[in-house]
Amino acid sequence: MKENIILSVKDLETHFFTSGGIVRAVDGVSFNVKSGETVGLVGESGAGKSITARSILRLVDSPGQIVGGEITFHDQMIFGTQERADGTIERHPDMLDDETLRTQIRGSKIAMIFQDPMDSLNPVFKIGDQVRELIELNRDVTKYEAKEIAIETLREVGIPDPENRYSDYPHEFSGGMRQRVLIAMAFSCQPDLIIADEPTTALDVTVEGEILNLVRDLQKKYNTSFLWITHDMAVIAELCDRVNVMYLGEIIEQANVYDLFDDAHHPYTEALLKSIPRPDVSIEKLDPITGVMPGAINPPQGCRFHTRCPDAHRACLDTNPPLIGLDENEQHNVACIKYDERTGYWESEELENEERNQIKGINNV
Amino acid sequence: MSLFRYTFWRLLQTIPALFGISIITFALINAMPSDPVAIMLGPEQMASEEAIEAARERHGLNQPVHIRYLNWLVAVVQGDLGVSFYYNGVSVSDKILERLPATLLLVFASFVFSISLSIPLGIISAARRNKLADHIARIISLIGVSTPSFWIGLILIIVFGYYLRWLPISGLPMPYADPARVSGAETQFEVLLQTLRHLILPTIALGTLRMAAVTRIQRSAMLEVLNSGYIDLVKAYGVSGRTIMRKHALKNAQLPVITIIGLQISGALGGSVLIETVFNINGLGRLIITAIEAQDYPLIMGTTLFFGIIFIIGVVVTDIAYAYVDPRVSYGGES
Amino acid sequence: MSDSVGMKRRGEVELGETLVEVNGLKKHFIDNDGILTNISVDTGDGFPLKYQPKKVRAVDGVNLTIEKGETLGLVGESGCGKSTLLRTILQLLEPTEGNIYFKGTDLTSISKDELRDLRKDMQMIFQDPQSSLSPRMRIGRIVEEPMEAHGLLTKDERQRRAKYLLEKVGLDPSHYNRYPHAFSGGQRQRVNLARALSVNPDFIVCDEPVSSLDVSIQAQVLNTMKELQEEFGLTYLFIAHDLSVIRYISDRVAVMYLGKVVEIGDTDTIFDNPQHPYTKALLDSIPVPNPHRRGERGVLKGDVPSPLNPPSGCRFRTRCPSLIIPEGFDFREDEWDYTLSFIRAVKRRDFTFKSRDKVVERFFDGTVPRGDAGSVIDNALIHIENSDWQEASELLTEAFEEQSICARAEPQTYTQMEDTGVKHKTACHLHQT
Amino acid sequence: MASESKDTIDSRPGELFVPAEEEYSVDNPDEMDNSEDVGIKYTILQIKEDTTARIGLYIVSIIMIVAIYATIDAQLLDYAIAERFWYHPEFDPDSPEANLPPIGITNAYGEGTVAHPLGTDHRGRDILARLVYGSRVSIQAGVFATFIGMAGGIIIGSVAGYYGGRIDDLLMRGIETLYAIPFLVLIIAFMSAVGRDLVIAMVAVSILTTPVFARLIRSEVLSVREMAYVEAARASGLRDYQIILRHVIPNSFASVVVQATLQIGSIILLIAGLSFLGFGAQEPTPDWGAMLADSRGFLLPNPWFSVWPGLAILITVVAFNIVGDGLRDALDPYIDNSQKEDEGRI
Repeated sequence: MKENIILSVKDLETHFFTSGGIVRAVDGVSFNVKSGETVGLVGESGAGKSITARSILRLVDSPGQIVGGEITFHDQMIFGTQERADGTIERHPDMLDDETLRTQIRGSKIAMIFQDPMDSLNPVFKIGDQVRELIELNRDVTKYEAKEIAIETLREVGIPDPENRYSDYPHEFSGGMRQRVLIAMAFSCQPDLIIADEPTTALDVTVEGEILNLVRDLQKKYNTSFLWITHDMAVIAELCDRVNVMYLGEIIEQANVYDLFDDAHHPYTEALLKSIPRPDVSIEKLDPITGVMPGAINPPQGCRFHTRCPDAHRACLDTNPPLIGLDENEQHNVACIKYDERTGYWESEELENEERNQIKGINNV
Repeated sequence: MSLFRYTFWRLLQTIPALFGISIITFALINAMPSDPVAIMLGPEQMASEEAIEAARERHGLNQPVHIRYLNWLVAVVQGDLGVSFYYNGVSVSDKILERLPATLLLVFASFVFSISLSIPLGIISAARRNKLADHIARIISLIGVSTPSFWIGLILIIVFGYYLRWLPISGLPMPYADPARVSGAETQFEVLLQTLRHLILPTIALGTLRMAAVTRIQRSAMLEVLNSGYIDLVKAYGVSGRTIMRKHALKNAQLPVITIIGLQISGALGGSVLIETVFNINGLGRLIITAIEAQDYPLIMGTTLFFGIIFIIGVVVTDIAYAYVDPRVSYGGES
Repeated sequence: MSDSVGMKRRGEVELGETLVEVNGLKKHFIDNDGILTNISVDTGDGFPLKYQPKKVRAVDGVNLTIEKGETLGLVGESGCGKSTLLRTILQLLEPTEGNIYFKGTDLTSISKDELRDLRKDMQMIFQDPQSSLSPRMRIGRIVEEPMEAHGLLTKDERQRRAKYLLEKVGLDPSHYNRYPHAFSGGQRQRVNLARALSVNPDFIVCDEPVSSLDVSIQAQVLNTMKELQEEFGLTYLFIAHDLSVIRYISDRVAVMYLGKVVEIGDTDTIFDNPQHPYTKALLDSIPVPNPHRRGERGVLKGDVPSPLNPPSGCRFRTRCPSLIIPEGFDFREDEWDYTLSFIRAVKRRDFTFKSRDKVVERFFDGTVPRGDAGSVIDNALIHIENSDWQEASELLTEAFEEQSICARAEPQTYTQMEDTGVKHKTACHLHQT
Repeated sequence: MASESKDTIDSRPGELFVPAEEEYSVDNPDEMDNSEDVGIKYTILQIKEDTTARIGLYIVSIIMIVAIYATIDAQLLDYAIAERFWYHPEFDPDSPEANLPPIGITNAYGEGTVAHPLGTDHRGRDILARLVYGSRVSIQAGVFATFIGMAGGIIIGSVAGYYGGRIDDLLMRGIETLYAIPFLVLIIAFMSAVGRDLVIAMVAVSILTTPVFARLIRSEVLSVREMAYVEAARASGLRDYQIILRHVIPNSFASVVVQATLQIGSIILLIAGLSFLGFGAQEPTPDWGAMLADSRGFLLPNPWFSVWPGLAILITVVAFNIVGDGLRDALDPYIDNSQKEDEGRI
């Protein structure tokens, strides 16, 4: 894989200013995507996966706002800040203004596949016209050429009889077919990066199988890099090259897919892998992670997973561990003080169960 | 099913409704305590027994109720709405056709006024949510929904009629009326001008309530559409804000508006009764009031039926418009 | 101990005996989106307007038994009739045909009151934690509702039992007075469990109870359900579209396709050595959380046919990769497989026709089969050449697919006895020969 | 009898295990922690925060107090207070000494003086007093008709919505035909059949408000009926009427309350229209609509005469509409308010 990184995200922070308090949905997330690579972003609901994805295209509307960090795509800065003299932060001068972001990045360089096929297509417009409009907008082709490309791409994603189906309406398509249209929209704009926000979650398991195969073939064919967001470890195993595991707004482990499954280091990743039922092997007893993911308004003190972590020690309460590299070329990073002698983790004693809850007073049961 | 078949079925469906209207009105009329003949003949002629009997006979009032209803029904099917008691001798259909255009013009003008104002107002207030334009639009629509239409009429008369003397405040000459009988107009064109000048104040009075109601619905429909998935998608693909508003959001946001307009027609007809009284326009509204006061059975039946027909045509038109805009309805065929 | 409840009149079922028996169950819905759409102008003789309502055959002849104490998993793509079957068994929907024996009593032939009384022993848990608890009722009252409905225990006893059950399912009894919106998805599913347990039922029907939960919460609820099953001797009929959940929770699994049960048997046999082509294809197409087995997955192409007019004979024949070769054609080795994939590609217009040889090259490895099979394929190719795909597809389907035994006759259920003593039934012609 | 504390498989089926008294205490209802109560208290709390709704609430309560005072004085004390302090509404001005109330004098069409801050009408009666007493008619009609309409609507709507099928079609067809005839015309026809009087007008309006509520409740019940908790109730053996009472009505009540507040507003407008046409309150009962009708003759000499009653109607209806909107957001923020708009009947 060529070494050039096309998307880099550093310390991204997106918060929601709600009446109940500031929800720190994404709280310091850093990762990158290389050309032609599929990077996975996995975590349970409430971990902040989708918000991270939407922040990349600055699709976060109020009460949400990107408050910190830096997002660069090739050499263009999608989001960046700099400090004023008096310490307050302001927009970085070469951060793209809305108009340039809209015309140069959205759709033409970075495309997005959404989760809910039922709600992502405009019910009152023909399918073909919706695909053609995006092609016309993001590639300088004539209206006629755009229609040709639209029909070809619809065929390529496996929609039978695209010439006629071109003028059908979304309600005449099944869930699986609509998802194919969304995929056709993404690929037909020939972007460098496609962000897929749980595209197969709402689909039947057989249709999901077909869609995953389709995406893998098209990805190989066009060498488009992918940022794949999902909560399903099986999809990660199926498609991704490198994986970021998210928990409560932070990335707690980064690794290539084989290391993640065979040699997971962070207790949360291990527990997650142990708690999923598998179709290929009979499991006697699942070993679930106790408790519930806490709210993001006042996250637990120190390491955010300590309230549910089987190997939590007292030292875990002191620091919120950064991602540290387990090997030199930083292929496998983990945010857990177990792997960092300086933190005195091994000296401090086990954390009792009740103690964890009192500390944060979380009433999860 | 093609558009034609859908319209045919929709009209077919309205027959029971028309039937229902006539039964309800007929029942109400016959519950009236006072005797129409007494009003018709007036006190002096009441003396002779035969005069009463003859009048009853002539108008077939002595048969039992259901027979009278059937006769009326048979006559209506052949297009004869019977003869009015109060305007003795004049056939009901002529009377109605004489008064109908004024009401139709008024109701139509009030819809044009209300829609042409409310749709842009609703869209702007949705687009600039919680900004100044939104608050102003919401205040206007709140007041509009809460003001009695006839009171607006009175206020308009005071301001534009008496003080500023810009606009005429009573009567509504028809555009096809002959110039001689229309004050201040020689040529037919000037008659048309007079019609328009007379139309302004009543249209505003009748249209305000509808304009306010449609603005509120247009705004909430637009807000709902703006945070749906497909708007998110086109935004992510770099479609400009203006195109999103003008093309993607607008068409979907019209659906609830079309339904409400259909339902408001009967409200508008009801309102025209009040506005015609305030601006003393000789429309169907005032005709029905005089008919009811005079217990003029055939005239009441005729006018109520016409009200029903106007309403049903309105609802069918809005249904077709809805089916035209929303492909999912596709004229009742398999979707 | 209260004695307000009389002894149960029906014979008691011991562990392992049949608790529920379903035979010949059918449920058809009249597709009535308005009378007008079902009226069609009949140009034939007689009365011009014909009224033939379209019938959706959601459940079309299902036979199965559920033993006391076991968990029967029910799996299939959406639209295969799983939840209709479930609701018909519980008599929440009127069955069109067939009967259901619960503890020996035929539910379809007893009075409304008797059925209501039997509901004490049959409870249900739902998929959506959001809409399965009434938002304006405290969870204590929700758990007590079934007891109240059947007039069991006094008010105080009900409250104490409700609290006991809340703790049993892993909730804090002091939350008795809270409203559902104060709980997370997982906690709400536990309230659902407590409600089902309140009348100490024998049989609980679960409609995808964990599908909308997060992975870690899902595991917690599944474990709780397993513990409660052992403790209270419960029998579950468990529906899910996630096959890994089915594998974990079920003792036996039934696979449904378009209103019929195509295969039923012991969980490990079904998963490790499925007999029916649909089950094989289903299991083969699911992603597996193991990167090393990446890419091994097969694909089950095509959409589920509409239940309005299901295919004749075996319903899976339109998508079945191992359709039986129709008589009268002699195909050499994999010529039939080539023809089958060609038929399906034509039906789906899956390729652009550039030239005859290119198509032959791609589908038939260069040479069209000999004999009349070959001639049928040639005509089809001619139709496709002048882009008359519809004609080509009909020709191929009539010539090949419709002749196969799979299309002409309904498959019988073929029973094997497994070493575990569990009957393994498959409804497929492959097993008849 | 199950020996240990568990319902073991062998415990006789049908026996429900109840834990001993000390293990689980029974909370007495009063000290329940209803901090997150979803009932009335919670909604009032919500409205308090929404400033516009709070203003609406204050105006509505002021008008309600005025209306109650007017009702007591007019119907119970037969204007005793009015006579001592204000004037007698039935008083005929032609009598020479138009004994104007001690608080001041003015001419027949007088401008506002302390005595008559808002001036007098063509019969020398004080406009402010008639506005106060006129509120009785509007509020009584609005509230009375809304509650009857709501009651009728709940019955018809929930039966049609819950059972569906033929009953549903029948009821809805009937309501559709009622909608075809303009509301006002129907009432006028009804009034002329039965007689022109305020009470009859109120009865007519409330009968004809029933379809508005029936349609709303039917659509609410249809959506609640699809909810899983209704199916759960059926599965746990509740009878239909129990389900309707316990689950269907409480959960569909939120938007009914909102519609009721908005409906009071539109009924006040309707009654004003009726009186304006002479079908509502008859002379000399003070009524806003009737006052507007009288004012028509004097638009030039005394325009203010027609301004005040109109303003009174406007403020009252605006207040009710604001409270209605506030209730809508407070009761169920998820109510999709695009269909809950009333149809602006007049």
